[in-house]
Amino acid sequence: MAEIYALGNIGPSGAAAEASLREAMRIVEAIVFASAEPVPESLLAARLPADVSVRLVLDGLAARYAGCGVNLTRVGDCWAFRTAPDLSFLVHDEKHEVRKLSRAALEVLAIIAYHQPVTRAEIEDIRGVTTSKGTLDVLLESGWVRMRGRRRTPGRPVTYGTTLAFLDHFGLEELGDLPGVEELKGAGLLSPRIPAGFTVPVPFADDELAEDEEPFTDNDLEDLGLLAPKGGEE
Amino acid sequence: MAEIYALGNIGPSGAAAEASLREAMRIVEAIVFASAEPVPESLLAARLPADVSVRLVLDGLAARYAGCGVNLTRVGDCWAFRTAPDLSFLVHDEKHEVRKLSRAALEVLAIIAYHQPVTRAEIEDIRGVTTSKGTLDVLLESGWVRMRGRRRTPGRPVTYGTTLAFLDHFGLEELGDLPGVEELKGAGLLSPRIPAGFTVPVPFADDELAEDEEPFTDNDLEDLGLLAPKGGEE
Amino acid sequence: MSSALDSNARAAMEPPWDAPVREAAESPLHVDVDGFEGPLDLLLHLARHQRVDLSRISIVALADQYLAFVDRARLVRLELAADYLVMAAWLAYLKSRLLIPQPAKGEEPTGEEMAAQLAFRLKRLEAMRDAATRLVNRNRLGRDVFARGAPDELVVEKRSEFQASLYDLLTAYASQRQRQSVTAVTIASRRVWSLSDARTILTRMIGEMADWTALDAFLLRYLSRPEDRASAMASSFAATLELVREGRLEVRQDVAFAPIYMRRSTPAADAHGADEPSFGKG
Repeated sequence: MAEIYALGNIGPSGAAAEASLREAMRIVEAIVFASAEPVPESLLAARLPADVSVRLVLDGLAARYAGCGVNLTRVGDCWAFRTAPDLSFLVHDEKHEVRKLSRAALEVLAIIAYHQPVTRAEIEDIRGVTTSKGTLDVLLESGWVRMRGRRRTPGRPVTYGTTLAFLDHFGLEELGDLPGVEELKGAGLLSPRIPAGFTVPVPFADDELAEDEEPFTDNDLEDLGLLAPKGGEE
Repeated sequence: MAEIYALGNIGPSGAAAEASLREAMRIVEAIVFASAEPVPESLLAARLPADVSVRLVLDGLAARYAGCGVNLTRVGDCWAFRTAPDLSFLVHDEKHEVRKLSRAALEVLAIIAYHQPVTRAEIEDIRGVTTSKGTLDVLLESGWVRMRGRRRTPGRPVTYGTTLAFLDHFGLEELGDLPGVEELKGAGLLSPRIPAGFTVPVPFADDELAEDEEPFTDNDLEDLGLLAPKGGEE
Repeated sequence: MSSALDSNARAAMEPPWDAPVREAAESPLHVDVDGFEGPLDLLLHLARHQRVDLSRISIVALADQYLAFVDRARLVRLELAADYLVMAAWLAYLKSRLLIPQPAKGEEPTGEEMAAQLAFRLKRLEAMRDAATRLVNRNRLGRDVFARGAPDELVVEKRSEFQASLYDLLTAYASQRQRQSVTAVTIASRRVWSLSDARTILTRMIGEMADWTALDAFLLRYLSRPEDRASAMASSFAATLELVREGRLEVRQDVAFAPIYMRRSTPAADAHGADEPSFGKG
């Protein structure tokens, strides 16, 4: 911290004053760093010994940070650390919210993970409530859920499953790593008093289609809006 | 910023290299400073020119901040700025109260930290009691503990481990920094089985206490709360 | 030394306390296990009171103290949890192995080995207690050390637009499945020694039964009131068989009505520490 010598005329006789100034700089640095708001100069002064000039300390700190990636800047009579203007491209100006999944979306996602391949009717059967179209749309948009194919039953309902991005995001190596009943109980997530017949399925982990599934046809894809309708030129 | 010269053998001919290093330090400083969460080293490396060693830059920055009110600290393979521990009395964070863990939860956390990857059955074996419902739940919710995977044994029990947030919260660079971990390992106390060299003295067949032992008295048992203090009937 | 002998001899023959039993039934309980987290915790407290290093502890004295404690509890008709009683049975068995010279058959563990195993467990538990204390006293983020109070969002950070943790996911799943599952559950009145109790406790004790152990005789003495013995024996035996079927335990009985020996089964595949490659980082 060679810069400290530049602050004032501190001769060799002022070693104690220098140490006191250095400590004051550390204190101001930590307080301004940890504060969520710019810190009033008066508040900083109150935290320093009476014989230390807060302005001297702030000037010294500002000088030390002058050429750095972060600067100590004055905002009115307050002080804050700010990213150096020429590096502002590294940070967003305004916060861009990361979207949290709704409770319903989390439930549907979990059911798809455990019960895949699963149809929308089956999801609703498990949850006991109707699943809004929007919930599945959000999950598809998140990239964690995909349409796998169609169930070979009347109506040929679409089956849903999870994606690689799902495993990646949730830190799972494979679907088989999802905890079973015993582990859910053990971790306190399931009541130990759950009925004996309660089971949690072992997820169907195969990328291949299940026996009762069939792949989408081009027509299906068009219907689902996944493929632009073929033009008349064909 | 005299310190920058100490980083490598930068002669006068290396003025360009020096400028490049200085700029790299500013970039890393700005990015890590801007984030409240530890920033992955790989993310920093990706922002630097290919010919700049991110580790050299980080070491230089860490050295520059070493005596300051704010320090650059390593958390696993991530980096973060944190206030200097000795200044804790000055900075208060009313918003984020540190959650108090129960004694049992803390013990389970320590077992997970030192024995990971560890299954619930192994935790219970070490503590000699069933892990109460909610203990693991609280630890998972705190974000300090995670499900790691499954043990390749019958039943494929889920294994638990700690997270990056755990290292960050307890100020550990890596798991090897856990207090006393080397001694415990050396003493065989982190293994599930009794180590080969572990013996207890052969007890005396006549049940006599050793020279440096003393028998329990009723007072001892009262101290332990095992016996209510005797009433006046004696 | 003679006083030590006296007190130990006394402990073996009769309760070393002379408080009248009838009064105890009316007065508040004299024995309190509320502060202890199970038998191992209690043993550790007792061991610490021997004021010696755990590896030099007198296991016999420790066992005596524990057994005296359990007897005392039974005297005042305090219902002790089953695992306290199982530990008592185990310690009584261990003591018999330590004090009665055994023919070197090689099949059964020596008393010394069993004592070392117990000392190891106590030492390991104590080590973890100390570790927890040291951990919690470190400079902690948000208490002693602080992060940037006014963070900016990094442009470079590649985040998925949606955020959820595995914990969120599992909580959502477990709670909604629970909601949907039939909730008409009648909770069976808890016996001291139900089948699931038996199973849990035996499972936890398998680690100690590295070699053939005859526990049943001791279980009988400590497990429950005489009228419950048949059911206690039956459920612990049933639990034993269940564990045998799962390959976690072996049982042996030389002739009819002879003691039943059990030990942890040690298949070659039993690889402690052989984890799947862990997923996720940090």
